[in-house]
Amino acid sequence: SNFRWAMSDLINAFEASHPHQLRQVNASSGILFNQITFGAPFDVMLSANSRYPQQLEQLNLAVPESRFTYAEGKLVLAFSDTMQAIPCSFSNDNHLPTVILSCFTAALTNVRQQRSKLAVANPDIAPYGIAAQQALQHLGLWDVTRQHLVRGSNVGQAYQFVATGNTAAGFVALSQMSALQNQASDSLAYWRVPENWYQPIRQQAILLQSGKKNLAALSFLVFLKTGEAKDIIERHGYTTR
Amino acid sequence: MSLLVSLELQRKAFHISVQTALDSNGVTAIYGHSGAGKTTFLRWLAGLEKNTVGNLVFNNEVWQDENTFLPTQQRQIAYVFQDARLFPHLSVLGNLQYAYQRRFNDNGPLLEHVCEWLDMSHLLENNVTTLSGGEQQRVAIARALLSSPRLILMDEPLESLDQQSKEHILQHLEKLHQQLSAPILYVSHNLEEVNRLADHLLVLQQGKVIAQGSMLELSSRTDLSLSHEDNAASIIVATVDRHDEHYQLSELVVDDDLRVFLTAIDHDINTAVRLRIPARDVSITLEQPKNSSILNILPCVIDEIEIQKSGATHARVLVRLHFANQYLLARLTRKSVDRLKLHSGQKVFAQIKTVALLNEHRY
Amino acid sequence: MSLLVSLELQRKAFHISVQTALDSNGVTAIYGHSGAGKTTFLRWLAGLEKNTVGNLVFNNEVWQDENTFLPTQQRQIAYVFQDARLFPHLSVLGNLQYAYQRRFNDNGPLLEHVCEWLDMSHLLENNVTTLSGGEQQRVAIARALLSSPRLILMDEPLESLDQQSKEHILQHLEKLHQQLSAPILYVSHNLEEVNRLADHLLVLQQGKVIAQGSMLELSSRTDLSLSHEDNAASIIVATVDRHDEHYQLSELVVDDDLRVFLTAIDHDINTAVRLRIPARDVSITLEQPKNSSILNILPCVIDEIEIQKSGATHARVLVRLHFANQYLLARLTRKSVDRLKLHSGQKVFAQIKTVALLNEHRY
Amino acid sequence: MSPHDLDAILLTLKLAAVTTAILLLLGSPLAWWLANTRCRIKPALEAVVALPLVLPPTVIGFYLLLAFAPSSALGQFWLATTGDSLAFSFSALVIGSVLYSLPFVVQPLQASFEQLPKSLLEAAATMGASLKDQFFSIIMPLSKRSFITAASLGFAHTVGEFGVVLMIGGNIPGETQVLSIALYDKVENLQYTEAHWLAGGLVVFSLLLLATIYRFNRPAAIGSIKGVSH
Amino acid sequence: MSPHDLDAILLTLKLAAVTTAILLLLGSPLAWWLANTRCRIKPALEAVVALPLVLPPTVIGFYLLLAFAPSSALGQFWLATTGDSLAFSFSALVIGSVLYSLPFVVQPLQASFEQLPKSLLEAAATMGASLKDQFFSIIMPLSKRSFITAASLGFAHTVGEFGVVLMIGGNIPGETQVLSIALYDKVENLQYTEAHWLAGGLVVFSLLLLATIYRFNRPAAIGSIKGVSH
Ligand SMILES: Nc1ncnc2c1ncn2[C@@H]1O[C@H](COP(=O)(O)OP(=O)(O)OP(=O)(O)O)[C@@H](O)[C@H]1O
Ligand SMILES: Nc1ncnc2c1ncn2[C@@H]1O[C@H](COP(=O)(O)OP(=O)(O)OP(=O)(O)O)[C@@H](O)[C@H]1O
Ligand code: MOO
Ligand SMILES: [Mg+2]
Ligand SMILES: [Mg+2]
Repeated sequence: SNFRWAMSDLINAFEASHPHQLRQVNASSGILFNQITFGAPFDVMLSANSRYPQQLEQLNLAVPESRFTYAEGKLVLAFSDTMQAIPCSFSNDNHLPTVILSCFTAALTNVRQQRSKLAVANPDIAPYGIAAQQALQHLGLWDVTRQHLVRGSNVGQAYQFVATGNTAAGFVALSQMSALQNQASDSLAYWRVPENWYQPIRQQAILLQSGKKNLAALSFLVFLKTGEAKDIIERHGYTTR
Repeated sequence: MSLLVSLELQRKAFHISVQTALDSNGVTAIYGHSGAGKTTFLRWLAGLEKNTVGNLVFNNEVWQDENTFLPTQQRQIAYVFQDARLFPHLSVLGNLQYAYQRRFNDNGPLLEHVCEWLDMSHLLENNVTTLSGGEQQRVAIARALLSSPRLILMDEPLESLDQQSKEHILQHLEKLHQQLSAPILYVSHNLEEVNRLADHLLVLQQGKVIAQGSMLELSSRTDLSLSHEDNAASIIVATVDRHDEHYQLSELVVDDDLRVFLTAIDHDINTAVRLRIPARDVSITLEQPKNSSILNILPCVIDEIEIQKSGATHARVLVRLHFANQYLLARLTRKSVDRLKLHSGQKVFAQIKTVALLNEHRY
Repeated sequence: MSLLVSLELQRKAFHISVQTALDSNGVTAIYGHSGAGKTTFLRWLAGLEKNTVGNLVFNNEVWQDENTFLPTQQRQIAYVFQDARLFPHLSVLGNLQYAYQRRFNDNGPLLEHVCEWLDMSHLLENNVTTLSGGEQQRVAIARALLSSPRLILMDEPLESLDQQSKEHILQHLEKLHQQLSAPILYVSHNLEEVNRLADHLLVLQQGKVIAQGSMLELSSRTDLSLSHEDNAASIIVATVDRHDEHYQLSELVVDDDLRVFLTAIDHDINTAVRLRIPARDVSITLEQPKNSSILNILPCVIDEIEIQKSGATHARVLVRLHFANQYLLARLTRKSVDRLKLHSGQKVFAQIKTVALLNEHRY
Repeated sequence: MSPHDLDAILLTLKLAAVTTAILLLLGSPLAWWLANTRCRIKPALEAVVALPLVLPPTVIGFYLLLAFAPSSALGQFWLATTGDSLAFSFSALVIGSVLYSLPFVVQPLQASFEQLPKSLLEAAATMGASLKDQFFSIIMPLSKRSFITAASLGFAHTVGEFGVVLMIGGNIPGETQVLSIALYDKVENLQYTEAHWLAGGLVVFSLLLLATIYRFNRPAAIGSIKGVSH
Repeated sequence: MSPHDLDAILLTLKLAAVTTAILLLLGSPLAWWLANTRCRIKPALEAVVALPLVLPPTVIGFYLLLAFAPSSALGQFWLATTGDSLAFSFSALVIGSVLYSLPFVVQPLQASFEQLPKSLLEAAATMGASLKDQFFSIIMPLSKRSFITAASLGFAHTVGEFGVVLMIGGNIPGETQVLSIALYDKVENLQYTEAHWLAGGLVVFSLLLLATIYRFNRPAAIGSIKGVSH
């Protein structure tokens, strides 16, 4: 469900150039997966990871070979207004990895000292949660932050916790930050997490069995791979490869 | 009607066992002390008591036996409960209409008539929850009568009414009863009411029938506790002979030659009526009294003198008098019995205060 | 007690307006036809009627005025409701204990005693929902008495009881009443009960007080509807003179020289008692009867002859007799009045059947 | 408010109305039977009725998902009878909501029925009222307050339903996207302003509706009887 | 079953018990007042009480999240008093559950109180029973069935709560990870077997518990009075 904003723009662009109408159904990837296994009338699934599409393939619910990575998600650490002081600042382009590392460490320590919490998506189920865990492990802070973690059922919830000020900081998706900027509401301060701290979040799309003969579904998947689509996706804070 | 009854019912320590056949079309009173089982018996007749062993056959229609149990709503009866049980969500009129709309046939009285004679026309729009006790009771009676039942069960329906309303309702009940021709089973512990209204009597004591028969017969028996009640009375049959317009009296003949007077009744000449003569209103003189305000003085023969045993009533004696074929009960002090040296077979005069005579409905 | 009452209360078409002062320590009967406002009045006294304008002062304690409204639970009263209102989740014993545990003082009777004289010891374990009508009523009375109240309000408490239980309870109520020394306001439309029990009387008609005063005084007035009731009676005061063990009779003296007999009472010699003499039990002779079973024959003077107007009772006439300082009412047929040529001032003999005399509690 | 939101609102109202109607039809006789039976299996049945209360909606939703799947018996039966697949259809939502809200209708009704004076039913029976007649002429009006409670609990619980619908609905706009899901979606979408408006509108509407219901729903006055007696 | 699952079960039971206790304490007087008042604001207040019924739990959860934030009045007050932040604490869950389940306790009680024969309370008052005394000696035992209904609806609704807890809980094992969330996680995580076991256990446990409650809860017999009268 981190892809919803990009998806809206993609559908608009798609419908402008194609004679098809699409319906977008948002939910966390896990829910969507479950629903598909129990016969949901969906044609295409855009998951936030590669695990669910793979399983769908194995279960013979999806068209083999139709699976591909449409975007790679980026993790950020967002701060709420209640974060009392962000101890340092940097820009991803011009600072040394060690500086970045110490900034993150200082910020997360600060969260602990404020007796506040750190929001993440549930690492057990949500791709961004797994990434957050990997980042924390990379920092060597996983064990100490564990009892300060608040786990949203998906990355959307993690974002809510931060945005409402209930946690001082949280690991969320870059796409959410750009969505918020589009809405021109108060934006949160955030740092991008260096990409080598976590496994790439490969978001994969797959054609489902029921979409096999749906021309709209097929052409949308084709559309997703076009440059036009990739531009849109990248604008929303993903990379495409 | 014929009602064949065989009932065994156990409720904790209380047991009812009744085997009887009631075969009158009139009013059968069920009399008994508090806790004798009157209500329970009536409820069973209505089909409201579960877990009973018994047979109940009404006019050849089986209401209950080993295999059958006709539910209450199919018995086509009416029941005036000891508590009024008005429907609180309906107005007085609503309560009446409830019964009227579901009436079992069209022989019954009209809604307006019932309202009129139960004096409740001014209450029709009222909320039943604001009615006085007596008003509630009247509405309950009206409601029961409006369903034109085949059998009417009434459980102390007149208790919370004043004498005047009671009188009024009893009169109409008698009339209505003839019109509906539905037999009435009437529970009461008011002996006067019972005497007045009932043709037949069933006396219950601790769940057993201890006496049963026609009112006439039972009321002159001195061996029943009935005759020892404060309100004990004898009942005699007389024929209307003459109406005295001027004094508003009627003159009746008992056994061809004896005459009694009572407050004008509107029965035709030559109809037979029942007269109720409370034992305590009868006094005895040895000579024919003269210049007495008592109009009714009957020559009688003393039949039986029953010295009562119980302490409190030891001062009094019940004397059964006998004239022609009928019996009179008189309650006298023992002192008078001794003073007048009363004994069986003696010829005496019974003085009965005219005003103490009550007229009775058809016999 | 003194109870100062001023009440205005409007319920739809019904209006109560009562201004009165009740200042007796005895039993005050509230008498009136169905719908007269008796229950409403009693409820207001108990603090159960809201939206009323009035003042109520009990023994100098303000229960209600413009600024005050003492809630029911602080008035320390007992109320026997027209319906029993037993608590269905408690056994009979539970209901009694409910009141007993909350009693207002320790002057009241013990639980065992009350159970005994209300004949309910065998019912204590029972579920109140299975009690018979009369049993429920007895439990309700017991419950009210057990709270040792300062004022007892009773709304037709004896209606569903048979004569015998009624008698029994009345006797104990009289005794208890003396012990508790709580005044009783007693609603009833049974004139006999009222006569028997009450020292004072308040007659309500359509929400207004139409008569009020001592029982003695009111009962001999022929201008009140009271004396035209079927059960009308006069009340006379007499002094116990002698007890006749043998015949179980007591001999009393009225106004120094007249003697009356009645069933043995256990009052001491020389105590004054009240005697109730139902008008319909009094007959008149011009000569002193001889050899009559009637023991009580009093020489009197005719005071007033009241020809009644209403149709149904046109046959009867109410005659007020006068002997020394006291009055007797007699109901005779108009025919007898004419036949005997009765007129005011005439000397006659009043015959009263001994057994019709009722003894009264302390006067 | 977008047309999607309007769709969601209408769909929700329709779902709640249909569900409530079905619940009242099924629930009243069930509650009546439960209130009166002395049958042995009564406690067991009561427990089964109460089950949806205790189970997290997601659990119920998950098992419903299993049951509705085209491969399941029910799913196949439905497909054979109606020609449509049950899963992710409006009918599926109705079935789910009925199951989920059943105790909210049955329990208040049963409690009310058990408090109902049986004596009045006896009286009605003596006047010839059949059981059905008694139900409509006595029980219903005397339990009016509880019927309204039951209906509004059932309705409201369906409107507010989230977990079950999340699982079995599929969030398909105009078909299974109900208000609660749409709102959740807005929040997840970070459209807080829209969410506030939608939620605020819902609050105001509900308050007005409820206040009106309660305003006109004075209870039947069993309690305030002066003297039921004589 | 993992130790986490056990934690979740215990936490859920604790939450439900605490919530039910608070609800009964708050809800009984409120219901009594609502059943008896003739105050003008009654319908409005009834509507407010009923509001949690109509609002999707996620909406309630979202607004609670706003209210609990350290920047909000409530959040600051809590932080100042307890030194801890309110959000994601057990207390927050209790507050949320109490609000969310309030109508489930208040409505059945109110319905029952309104059906209660006032005449019995009048009788109790004449025997000197104060209002409080009347409540415990008459109202409570006569409304036993409805208290049990209210308590079990409240308890169960809390056990089954999902949306609100999802929003305000933060899924902290041992503190805010309740059963419904744990189950949801399992399903999302495709741990179906574990989910089946947990859900199955929950079903069996609930059935047994409920059946036992209902077994021992025969209603007070107001209704079956033979003749309340005379
Ligand atoms: N279910 C029951 N369990 C225990 N005792 C019962 C039950 N039903 C009735 N009784 C008892 O049976 C007896 C008869 O009750 P019933 O109501 O028939 O008396 P009744 O003759 O109508 O008296 P009343 O004139 O006082 O109304 C009473 O003592 C009552 O307590
Ligand atoms: N709230 C009310 N609304 C309308 N009428 C009322 C209300 N309360 C009482 N009444 C009327 O007031 C009158 C007096 O009622 P109340 O109960 O005081 O009579 P009562 O003297 O006790 O009669 P009974 O002997 O029949 O019990 C009745 O006609 C009754 O219908
Ligand atoms: O697939 Mo999501 O967007 O983290 O739940
Ligand atoms: Mg009875
Ligand atoms: Mg009254």
